[in-house]
Amino acid sequence: MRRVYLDNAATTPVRAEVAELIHEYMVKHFGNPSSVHWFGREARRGLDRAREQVAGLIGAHPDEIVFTSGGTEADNLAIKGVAALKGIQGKHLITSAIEHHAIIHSTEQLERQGLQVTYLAVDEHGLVEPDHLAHALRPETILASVMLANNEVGTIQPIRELAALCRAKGVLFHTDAVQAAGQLDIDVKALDVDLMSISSHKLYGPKGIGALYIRKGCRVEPLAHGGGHERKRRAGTENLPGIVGFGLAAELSRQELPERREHLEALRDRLVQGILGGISHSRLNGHPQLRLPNNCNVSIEFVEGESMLLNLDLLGIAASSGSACTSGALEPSHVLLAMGLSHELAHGSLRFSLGRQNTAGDVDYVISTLPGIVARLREISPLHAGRE
Amino acid sequence: MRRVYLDNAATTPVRAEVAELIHEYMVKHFGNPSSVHWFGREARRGLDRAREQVAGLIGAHPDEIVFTSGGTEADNLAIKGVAALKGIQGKHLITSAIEHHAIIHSTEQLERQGLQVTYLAVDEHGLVEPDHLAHALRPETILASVMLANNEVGTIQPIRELAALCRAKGVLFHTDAVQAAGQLDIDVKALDVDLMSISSHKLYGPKGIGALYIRKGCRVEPLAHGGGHERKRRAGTENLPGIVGFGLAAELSRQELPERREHLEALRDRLVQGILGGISHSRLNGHPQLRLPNNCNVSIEFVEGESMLLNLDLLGIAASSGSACTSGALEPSHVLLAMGLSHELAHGSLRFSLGRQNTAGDVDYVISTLPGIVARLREISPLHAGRE
Amino acid sequence: MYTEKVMEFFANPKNVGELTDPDGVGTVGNPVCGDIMRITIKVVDGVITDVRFKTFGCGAAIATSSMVTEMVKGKTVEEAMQVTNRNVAEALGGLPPNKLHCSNLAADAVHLAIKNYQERLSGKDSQEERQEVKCDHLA
Amino acid sequence: MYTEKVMEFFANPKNVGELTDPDGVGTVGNPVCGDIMRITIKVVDGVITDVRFKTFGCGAAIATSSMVTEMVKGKTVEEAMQVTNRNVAEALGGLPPNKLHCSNLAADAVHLAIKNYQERLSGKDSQEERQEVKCDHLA
Ligand SMILES: Cc1ncc(COP(=O)(O)O)c(C=O)c1O
Ligand SMILES: Cc1ncc(COP(=O)(O)O)c(C=O)c1O
Repeated sequence: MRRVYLDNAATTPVRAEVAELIHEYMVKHFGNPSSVHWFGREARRGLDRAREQVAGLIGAHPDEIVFTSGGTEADNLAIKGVAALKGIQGKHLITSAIEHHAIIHSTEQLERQGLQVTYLAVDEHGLVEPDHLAHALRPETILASVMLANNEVGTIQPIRELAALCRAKGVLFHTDAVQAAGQLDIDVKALDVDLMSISSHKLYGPKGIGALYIRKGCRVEPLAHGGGHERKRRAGTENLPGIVGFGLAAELSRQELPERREHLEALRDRLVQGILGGISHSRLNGHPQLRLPNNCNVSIEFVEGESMLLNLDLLGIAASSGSACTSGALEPSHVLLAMGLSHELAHGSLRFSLGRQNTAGDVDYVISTLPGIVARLREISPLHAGRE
Repeated sequence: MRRVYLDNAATTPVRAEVAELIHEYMVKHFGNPSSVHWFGREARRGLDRAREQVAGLIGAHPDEIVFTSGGTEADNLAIKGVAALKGIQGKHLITSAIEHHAIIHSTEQLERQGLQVTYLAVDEHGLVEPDHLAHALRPETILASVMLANNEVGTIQPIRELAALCRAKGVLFHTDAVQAAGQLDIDVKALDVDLMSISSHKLYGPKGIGALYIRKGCRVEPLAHGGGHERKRRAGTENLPGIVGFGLAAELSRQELPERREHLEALRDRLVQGILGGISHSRLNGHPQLRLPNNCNVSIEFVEGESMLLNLDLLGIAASSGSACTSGALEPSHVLLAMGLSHELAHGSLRFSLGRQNTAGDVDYVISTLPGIVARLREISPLHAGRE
Repeated sequence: MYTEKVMEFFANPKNVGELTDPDGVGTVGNPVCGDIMRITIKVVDGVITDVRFKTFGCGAAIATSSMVTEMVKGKTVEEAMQVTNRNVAEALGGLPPNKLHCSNLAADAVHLAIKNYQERLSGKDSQEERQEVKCDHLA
Repeated sequence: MYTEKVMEFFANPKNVGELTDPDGVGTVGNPVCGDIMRITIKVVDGVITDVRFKTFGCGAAIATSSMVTEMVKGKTVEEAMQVTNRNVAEALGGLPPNKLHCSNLAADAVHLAIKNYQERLSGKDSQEERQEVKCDHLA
């Protein structure tokens, strides 16, 4: 069967050259970078190179990169690591209503411990209004965290503005750039953020590895204690195959960024137009312009997302409805609800997220397939009767 | 150059069939197990199988296995996860003086927050005396954690006895089995422990993945919050290539355990005898019988460990002095000091840790090489003068 | 995630639609929950001779709707009242745990349709039986 | 970890040993720290004509000892007093940060040997200069 993978926001395939390098670091350069011998030194060299490569993707200094087990751990380390140092009782944190669960569930955990948290509302396109942030800042605010680009609807936030507001008040600023890294040109110095999370498996690197950028001078309390790895900011034997794979994937992403972006945007626009043009009562979710190059999120009225996904899957098309983490359960996406969608529209959302491996043929396959699926499901939908 | 890797306690090479499987899960079955589509379901199947395989290695039920990013995170999750639920202020925890830094630095962190910690002394062989544990137990004790086998000297603790003492008092018991798993026949039910840490890269699986066994009914507060992965006990997109690799490595370890053990013990004994017989003023560290099949730790008087390591390395032999994490710095091993060794002897320690890939030829190479190295270093040592 | 049977009933749903002149109508669920099932039945001499469903919902919701129509068709209303959501799930070879609650209400919808039929029989002016479902996970 | 130069001086150390009838002796370090360096010198007309080291310690300790003997041999004692631990590390192409403290004391040992030589010259009954080093990381 033809298989078209359009769920690259959930995870991406590891590219061939990266997989090869990882293989080499599993069977040949398998040493522990802490060891003094040849195997250890080979590993250390790989670690150092990867740190430069990852730093290079976001304009950081290698010393500012702490490798973690993924985007979730990076987010947890940023949020909890700052709170552990700056204090929780009587303190205040600002984030947005559309963050990934790695942020929201971390702040909720801190709320249970006494931290006050403001969840900034977003407009119908998913944008955070800088004025709202400005008003939310308090003397006791220790950190603000707003994602660079949303994983569900792809909306890109005005991070530079938001970060500047915080800088002016001496408040630390973190951004979750897990979806943006590898798609947008990111420069931590230009954005002037203090902390940034990224994840390897969203940019054609392996799963189980990510990084937190920690600006020089900014400190976080580690989550994991043990050996003195990562300059005492994250203990545990380094996941070296993962790290070198992440490094190479980051390096290649940096090199290919302009063409990748162009490629994805062209496919995305073709897909959006094809779906909205081919299916009545469908709408685009997220911002029409300020959106990730690879994100196409639509709501299709009168039908439910999972039933569309399953039908797409039967025809070999992999997509998602809401974020991957929740698509196994029927909770409506908190992101879509925060943007003001009705429960029905939120339940009827589909996310197609493109990848570098996708072609116009893939997109056309979806465009030609989806209308029939929707028609069949609408036929059995009690909500649809007489609405067309 | 001939390269003989004898630092398998630091990390092991990934075996070929495991590396192949990991490759497959990076480029082909690369889906996110949370996704409903084919790619996600393939990933989910891999995840489920791996969980069974890892559970099988230690006699657990698959639901009792939580995948982590390694042994360090498993240790942290056990210690801090229990403390976060049971309380810190006014509470008490027992561990030993020879635990891995992942334990000791976690308990030290909790001490800073108000937890009281007892570090049980060990005898000259590195053994914890059950009576000492019995006396240390208090009404406010929430957890005891004693490692199954030590990473530096290989001493195997009487875990069943220690755990039984805790069970009788209703105190949770954790054991760090990172070094033991894959070498010793471990059964969590027979040992009757509540929590157990294991790590993939010590048993010919990939780095960056480990597991915490959590006995059914026992709860820990997660360290990482986010999606509902691992039954809400550890958030983050699953490191699926790592997990399936760990699974296969665990399965193969289980199958090969008896022969592996025999192979390693034979090599170990040959190595110990060869070194002690060939070098005057040398001694075995750790317990003469109750020791890991692969561990040979010796102290060689009048010479310092790193200088031996470097000379061995020049001849292609990879070993360690103290644990890998600290061998880059000249801190004497806390384990050897706790066993009563002088600083000089601690500084003069060498650890050779054997692996399944080693041969008698490897061992003989060390036996024939080391005496010359020691002789040369003793010649330049001011401590040696006139001592022979 | 889903059994083959579920996918079979989902991909080729039986008895889709709405009877034009039904003897009973039952609806369960609500769009907040993400699942709505509407069952219409034809009853002749106490036997369900025809049954149709319309469902807005996930795979499980559609498959259970489809399955329940097959299960109750040809049964007496008394027999049909004995068919539980659980029976339906079992007939499908099981459902994922997170689908057992909201998405497995098809038998309830049938029961409501039968209740509606019985109320009509007893002369009540009953247009349709409706039952909103509480979604615990949204609490 | 170590530069090639360090490994060269470590693997083929120069001037190993102890002069039988030295004009000055200096020892630094202690076994707790893991590094002990002992330098013996021969001085003729204010010039260090011969110098030997014995060292118990890590690679850096041995390499710096070896390097410093090469650096001061043939120098006047005044010139040799100008050679710092830092010079030695630089001559080796640098040392890992964690080796800059305890393991880079060879120049200190030379200075002690020179001090010892000068004390003997001035008639003091000085057997040897010793200096215990505090190991901060053991605090
Ligand atoms: C915006 C965002 N943040 C965080 C994460 C978590 O990263 P990871 O999957 O590496 O744990 C994801 C992806 O799942 C994401 O999309
Ligand atoms: C006994 C012991 N515990 C914990 C660890 C940490 O495990 P990992 O290297 O997977 O973080 C190690 C190995 O480094 C170990 O030997």
